[in-house]
Amino acid sequence: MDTVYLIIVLAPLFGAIAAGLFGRQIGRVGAHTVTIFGVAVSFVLSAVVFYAHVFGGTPVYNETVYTWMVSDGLHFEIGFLVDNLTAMMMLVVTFVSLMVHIYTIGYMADDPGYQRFFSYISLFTFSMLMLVMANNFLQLFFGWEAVGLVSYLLIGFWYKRPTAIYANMKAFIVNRVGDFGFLIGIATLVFYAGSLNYTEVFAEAEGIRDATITLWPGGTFGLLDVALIFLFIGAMGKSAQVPLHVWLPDSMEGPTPISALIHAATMVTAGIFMVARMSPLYEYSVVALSFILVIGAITAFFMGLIGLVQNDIKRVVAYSTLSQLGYMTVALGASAYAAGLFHLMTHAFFKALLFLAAGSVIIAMHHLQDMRAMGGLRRYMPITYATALIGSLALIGFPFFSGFFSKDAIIEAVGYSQTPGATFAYWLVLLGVFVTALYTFRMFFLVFHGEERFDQAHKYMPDHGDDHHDGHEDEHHHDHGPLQPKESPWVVTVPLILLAIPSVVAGYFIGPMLFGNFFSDSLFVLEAQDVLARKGESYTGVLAFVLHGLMLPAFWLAMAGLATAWFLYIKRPDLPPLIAGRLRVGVRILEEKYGFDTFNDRVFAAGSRGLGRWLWRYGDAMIIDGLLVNGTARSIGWIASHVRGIQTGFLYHYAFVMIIGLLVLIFAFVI
Amino acid sequence: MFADWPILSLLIWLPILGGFLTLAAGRDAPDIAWRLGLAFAGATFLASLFLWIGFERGTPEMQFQEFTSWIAAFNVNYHLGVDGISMPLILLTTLTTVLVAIAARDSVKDRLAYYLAAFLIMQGLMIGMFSALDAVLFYVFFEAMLIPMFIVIGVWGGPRRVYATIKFFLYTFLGSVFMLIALIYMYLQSGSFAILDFHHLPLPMTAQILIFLAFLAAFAVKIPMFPVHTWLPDAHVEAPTGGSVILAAIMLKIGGYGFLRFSLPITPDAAAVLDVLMITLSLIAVVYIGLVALIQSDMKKLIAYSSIAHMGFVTLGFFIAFMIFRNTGDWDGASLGIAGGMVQMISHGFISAAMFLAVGVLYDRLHSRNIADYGGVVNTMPWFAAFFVLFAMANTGLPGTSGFVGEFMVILAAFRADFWLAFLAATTLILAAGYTLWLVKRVIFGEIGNDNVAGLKDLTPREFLVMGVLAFFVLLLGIWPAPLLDVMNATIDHLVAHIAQSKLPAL
Amino acid sequence: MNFEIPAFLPALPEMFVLGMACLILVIDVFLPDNRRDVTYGLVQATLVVAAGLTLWLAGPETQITFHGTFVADPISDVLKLAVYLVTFLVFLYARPYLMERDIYKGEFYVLGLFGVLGMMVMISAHNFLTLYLGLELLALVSYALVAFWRDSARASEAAMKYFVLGALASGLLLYGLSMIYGMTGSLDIATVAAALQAADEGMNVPLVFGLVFVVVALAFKLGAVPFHMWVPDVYDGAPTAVTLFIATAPKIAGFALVMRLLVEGLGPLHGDWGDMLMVLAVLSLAVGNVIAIAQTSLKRMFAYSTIAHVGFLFMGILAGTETGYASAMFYIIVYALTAAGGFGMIILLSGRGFEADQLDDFRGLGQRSPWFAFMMLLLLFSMAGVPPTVGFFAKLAVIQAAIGAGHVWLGVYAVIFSIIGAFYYLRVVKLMFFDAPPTEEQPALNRGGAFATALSVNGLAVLFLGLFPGLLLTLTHYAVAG
Amino acid sequence: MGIQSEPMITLSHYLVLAALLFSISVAGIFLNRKNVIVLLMCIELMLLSVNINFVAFAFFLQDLAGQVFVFFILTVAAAEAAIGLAILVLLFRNRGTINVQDLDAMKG
Amino acid sequence: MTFDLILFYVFGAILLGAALAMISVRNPVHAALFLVLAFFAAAAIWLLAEAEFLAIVLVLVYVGAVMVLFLFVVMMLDINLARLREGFAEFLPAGLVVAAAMATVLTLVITRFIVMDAPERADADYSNTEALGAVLYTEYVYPFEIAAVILLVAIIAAIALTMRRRPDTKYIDPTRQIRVRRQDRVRLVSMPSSPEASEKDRSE
Repeated sequence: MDTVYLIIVLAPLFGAIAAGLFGRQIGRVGAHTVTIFGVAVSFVLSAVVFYAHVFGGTPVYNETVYTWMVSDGLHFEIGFLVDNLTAMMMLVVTFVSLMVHIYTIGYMADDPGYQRFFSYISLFTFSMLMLVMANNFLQLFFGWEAVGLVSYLLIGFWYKRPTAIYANMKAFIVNRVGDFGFLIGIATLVFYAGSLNYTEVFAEAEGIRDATITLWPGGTFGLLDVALIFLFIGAMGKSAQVPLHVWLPDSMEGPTPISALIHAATMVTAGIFMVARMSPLYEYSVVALSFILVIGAITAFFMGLIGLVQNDIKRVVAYSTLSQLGYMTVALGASAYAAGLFHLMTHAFFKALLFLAAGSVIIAMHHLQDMRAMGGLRRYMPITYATALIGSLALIGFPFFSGFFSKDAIIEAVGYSQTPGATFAYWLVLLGVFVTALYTFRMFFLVFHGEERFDQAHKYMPDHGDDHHDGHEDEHHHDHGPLQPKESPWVVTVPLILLAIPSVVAGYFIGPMLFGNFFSDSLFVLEAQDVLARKGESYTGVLAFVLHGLMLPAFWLAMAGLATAWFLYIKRPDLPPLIAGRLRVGVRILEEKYGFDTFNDRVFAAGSRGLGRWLWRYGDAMIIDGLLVNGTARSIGWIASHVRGIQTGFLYHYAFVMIIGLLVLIFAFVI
Repeated sequence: MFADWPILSLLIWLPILGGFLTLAAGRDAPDIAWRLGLAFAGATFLASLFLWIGFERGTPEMQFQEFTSWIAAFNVNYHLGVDGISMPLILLTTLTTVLVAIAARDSVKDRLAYYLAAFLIMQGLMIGMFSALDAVLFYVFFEAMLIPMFIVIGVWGGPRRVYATIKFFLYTFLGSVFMLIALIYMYLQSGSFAILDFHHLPLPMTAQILIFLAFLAAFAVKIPMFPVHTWLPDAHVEAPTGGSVILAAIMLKIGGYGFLRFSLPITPDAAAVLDVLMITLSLIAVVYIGLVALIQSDMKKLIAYSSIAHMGFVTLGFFIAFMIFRNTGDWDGASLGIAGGMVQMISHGFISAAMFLAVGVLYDRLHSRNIADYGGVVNTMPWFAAFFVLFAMANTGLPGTSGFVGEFMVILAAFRADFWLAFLAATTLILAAGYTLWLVKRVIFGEIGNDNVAGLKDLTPREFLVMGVLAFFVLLLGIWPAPLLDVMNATIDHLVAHIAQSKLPAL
Repeated sequence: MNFEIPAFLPALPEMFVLGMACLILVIDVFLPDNRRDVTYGLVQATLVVAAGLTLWLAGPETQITFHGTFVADPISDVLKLAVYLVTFLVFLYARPYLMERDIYKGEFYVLGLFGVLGMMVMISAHNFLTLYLGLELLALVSYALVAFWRDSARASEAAMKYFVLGALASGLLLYGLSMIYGMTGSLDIATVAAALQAADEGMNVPLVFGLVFVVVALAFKLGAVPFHMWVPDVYDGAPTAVTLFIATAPKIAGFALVMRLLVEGLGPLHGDWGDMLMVLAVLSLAVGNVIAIAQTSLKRMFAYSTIAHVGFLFMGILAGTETGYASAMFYIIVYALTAAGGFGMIILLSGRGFEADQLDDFRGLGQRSPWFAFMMLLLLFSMAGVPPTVGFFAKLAVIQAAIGAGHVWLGVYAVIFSIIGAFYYLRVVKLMFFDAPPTEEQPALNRGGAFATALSVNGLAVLFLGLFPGLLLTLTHYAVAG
Repeated sequence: MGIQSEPMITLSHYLVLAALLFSISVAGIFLNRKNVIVLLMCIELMLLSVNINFVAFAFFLQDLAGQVFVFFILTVAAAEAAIGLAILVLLFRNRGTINVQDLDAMKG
Repeated sequence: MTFDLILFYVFGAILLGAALAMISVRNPVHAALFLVLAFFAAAAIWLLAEAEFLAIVLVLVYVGAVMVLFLFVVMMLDINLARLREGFAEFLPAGLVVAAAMATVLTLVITRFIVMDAPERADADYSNTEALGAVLYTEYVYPFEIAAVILLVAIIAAIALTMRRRPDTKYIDPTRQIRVRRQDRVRLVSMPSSPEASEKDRSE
């Protein structure tokens, strides 16, 4: 079996290397063929593995591939842990990745960095698989950072755009802040467990639940609390939780396929996956869970609010992603790991779908992303329209769509949860449902319905409109003359359709995944905290679940949001500007994204640069170099140039000095 | 099977001989000089592979020993030998010199024969220093290699080369003379200059502290530690590419090597007393220097500061051992830290060499090291950009590259000593990413910055080869560091066992 | 009166040199101006033969003859050989310099030979009287040589200063010797030492009183602070060929003086003179190294560096141990050899009407002549004490001796100042290698094959002795122990 | 030898005389700023004082070595004077002055 | 107070007085004469210490030879005495203090620590000259030879430094006349016919 796992991991890597190093030799077709083949192999084998584990009853696989190194008795290894959780993640990752690969053929059709792009996304697939299949912290961290690297490369894919290379740097550094915490968390666990291996660390969990760590005199904390909060800080970076979320909206500078793949479906969920994977540890730390719960709730609600005022189609989806990641996090905090993972899966499908649909729109609009210049697109691109509608309904949790099941489960689980902060979280996620529906359909209506506003395109064309694609200088035609949107080619629409299917049906797995024993090998929940079990007590089937859901406030809030959107953007499109005028302060806060970016720029970025400059100027240049080093040299030189004055050239002075010397010696030694 | 050959002597004297031959044969013929120099560097490298092959893993003993009386009057001997600490550093030296020799063809236009000769001689001296088991022999090599470096920076350096090179020389000289005093003192105590005898010399606390400080003066300057680091940015900025490479890749390691060979085993009790000082200075190097690196506008200066910060990890790894013992009561994690420091040194050897070579590639083309003079290099030099980004990522300690391994080990070990140590050390994740990526952003990415950049040519095959080799090792070490650790583990475990014993004389 | 004929054999080298000096003096008178090479050749041959004789007579035993006024022992053999060697180089280097200034005369070499004789007398002295006479012989020769370039106003001024101060120092020496003579009743070194051993407490004060004068005179001869003031001016003012002479071999003789007078004669007073030397060493190290930084003339810089080197020399001697004396001896021989090379380099660069004694004259030497620049580099690093040149081992040896005697702080002090010293040596290296040659025409660096060979051998010897310092170190240990 | 019944010339008499002479000559060396010749004379005076020391010691020790030393010092002093005067003449030729204050071409 | 002692004081006073006068008078001729006086006084004191031979030598050698040489040089050099009278006082206090300190220290040490009994007076038939002569050529033959060398060196040095050929003397060196060659005297110059040719010529 391990050969299969190796192939799953290495096939995309092989594709990445082939397309990356030999892209020029194998050409465009060669590049996408080899990478798609690689990912396809991975996908098929992942499906086989999934089947084998979920239905075939294959036992959990936990083996070492090779020993990375041994030092001080500590084994650093590379190995795989494959159970149902891993299998599900593998399937999701490879499936979405495959879709994105195919989609990319169309989306990047005339980009000169074609081969490079395929190389990157294949490399990403490899990294993500390494992450999810890890059986130890080392490899987890490796995958963790590797996906960050690819994300960095892909956000900055159009490296000529200043905003892109700013965004990718920002993404990397913000993620590094998370990784900083992550690494400390790992170090803490390794310190107490003496191993990097998951199972060995988990085995220690019960034993160290009462261990404490003293951070400062009087500041004694539960060891697990500290370790797990630091671990979660890593997840906050990767999964874009407040306040480390700031990179995700900016990451939309990358090409849309990777927004779908990395910044919606897979990479950003790594944090969710990680916490779920660590559930045997998190269960013992109510403090950490509570922390997670609160952070997740804040993210879920407040990031959704920002989505209301965005005009860039991708940014709306991006903020929606933030919000949905918040939901998943909330689920984790409520010990409803399965719900979080379930939402992760459904979200992967429908959010990838939405992103790719948005990408399709963007293609049609000739890389214009501002919704104020769109409208009425449903007539021009029916497939995109239909799939986008499916995605939107799934997102707002419309009954029978996948999002309905996962989101409902989360809300209810939070409702049951006894974790401190659960009530606060419950209200936020509940209100979040309304917000979600509002911004989702605001976007949907602005893009696909209403009057066509293509003539305003030039107003919203970004300055670098021509630079989206290198070598597009000859395609200046879209600058003049009205746009004529048309449906995207099949390589774009087929993935949309293929993604639309699970967006609808994935919700029906709720039974086994949430209330069955699908995750029983992977997740660990203390009896007292098992909110899903309590929810599961009343679970009798999908239909009943839906019917039950219809009576819950979440459903009605979603409907209310939908209706509001319809009213504001279809019925009375003149209203929104008026409302915005009334609520200027609120809108301003939302447009400023609560000031996180400004704060980071002014305090952290400028602050550390200022501190660095100060230290350099006064520490290095003035005190050490100026005063100590050159100062010493200068003063010796000064002394020398003055002391040489005693050598007057006059004989009698010389004789005098000699006699003085003689007398001094006599005084010193004789008398 | 190789144990009986005088392979270390060969490694020392072959390049020195080669240096003089190159000088003699190639004065007016750069081609001949280059081929000859490269041949000798290559031959030395190949010879050094025998060390790797013939090295017996799993024993802390000195291997490939050679022993001849040298100065009978002072009981000084020509005593060579390597263990798991010095052997990898020798290999790093031989490899780096080959790369420098290759790269020299493109970047050195003036007096190539002298340049190569200087590097070959320097190589021999550095290998001698790493393999010397006699303190005077060590000191001789330690000092002697200043001379070629002094000349390399002074002759082929930038506009402020004189200031930089004299600063470099005097700084290093200043540090080392104190070490000399300490060595003499120990000779007078033990009657021998054998380093291994020093390891077993009982010393009272005051003497230990003074000796430790003397060694600190020598090695802190070399490695360099805050606050005696300011020579390094100047030296790097002014040095020619090869000089920077050797300086960063090997000369800095001498300080680290010295700590392991002298400070720790000879004065463990003093080290235990002064470890807070060492750790503080290391952390200052990580944080303070990281911040300072952020705002540099000169590429080489930025990389130089980054080197200092990375070396902070080395010293941190070496000196947390005692704190671990104090705080946890056992020595678990001590060898992890020391091994981490060692790996960091080797890894930094590759990465910094690569970074400086990369800057050299740019400098050869535009004759500027100013970040502002670049921008959008990727547009004209895609291969170069790829390598540059790879090395930059390695510099930030990305897993999968060698830069990660050492940092990871040191942070893990630091955690055993104290939470806040690990915390502060781990800030390098953020700071290193900050300054390195900002460099990448400003130099590599973006629109083509100016006409000069527009006219850049991508890597020549030679440059490609050099970069490729370094990239290979950076990745190899990142993906599979086990072979390196296998070589070092026994020696480091032995070292930890050694420093765990007090050397205070019994009352 | 029982007079016995003394054994002449141990003094054969002295007699030979004296005879040859007189012979050459006569021959030279009859030589036409353009045959001066004959004189030169004869003088060098004399040195070579004298070396041969010394070697032939050398043995581990101590021979005292001429009624206790002369001694031949290993230390004298080694020092004499060093003097021959260094003087040989000096004469060789001086030749082109003298020729270009039309002072290539027999007198120079004859006087030089007499100077060598004076040094030999000092080295082999076993009586205060012989010691004094040898010293004066050397001193008078030196005064005369400094003034030898009769057309140089600077030279005569330097000679005058040298003469007056030198005479003052001689007076001090004599005053001190008279005190010691009065207290011990003898001029014979061995007898004095024995008397000192037996001396009672009451004699201590006048003895130390005399000792101060003696030490001051020695300090003057070697150029230790504060009795160094003549050194820069004389080095600077004298023709380079003469500077070369007085800066090298006489230092070896000066060391012999210290050995005979302080160690062998006044050894029991070591506690006192050791401390005095320490004071002088401390001052010399500081003043010499610091003022050298401010110099623009290479000759003056070397002068100050000499002062600093004397500080190191004293460090070895004041240790008062056999190792200390051996290391001091090693130091002084190495220094003489290195200094000879250094001044030889100045001559190499000089030309007719061009002195090349300024630092700036060395600019760009690395480009004009890489080989000689390399030689100069070796010499300078040796002076600075950077391995692998022999200068390092010289410093190592004396510092070790000082530390061995318990003066750790002195070792630290010395190395700190040696760093300051390194700075000005490096500055010369910097000028040679990092600066472009001066634009104006420079004299060709062609001084003939012998000159080039000798200078190269000189430079390489500094390296070779650094790689194999054991040879010379063993020799000095053997000499001191014997 | 018993107690001296009447004052005689003691060793101290000679030595003190010599010491005073020595001091005078030293003072002469650094007080004289005009004429080099006087410097040479001061040196002669200094040697004279040393000679008095030796003679006195020789007398009181009843040892001829001191007198022999004096003999040689006189010889050397004569030779020294010759060379000193030769240098003086040379200096005068080159500089046209023997003023001590003018001898400062080299300093620093 | 013995007669010896009175003589000692008298000559000692003359000696010191002459020495002081020597260093303070401005005319070097006077200084030289005071020095002569000092030597005479010293010779007298030496006689008191039974160094008859040396006393005579002092007078003969110093007064007879060395001092005459001094006077000779003083007069030969024709020094501007007026200039030499300038400033003396500014350095005087410090100088005097040091000199006085030195005299005090020396005297203190001597009087306090050095005491020896007076020796027996020598017999009337004791010949100081004979006694010296007996050791000079036997025990001290080696120093004696060296002293001879020193005198030789002094001669050589004095001649080498001061003897010089008058620059206006015309003299002929026959050996050089004989060895002269044709090309030393005549240089054949080919006069070019055109400027280009001359250029070419020069470059050759």
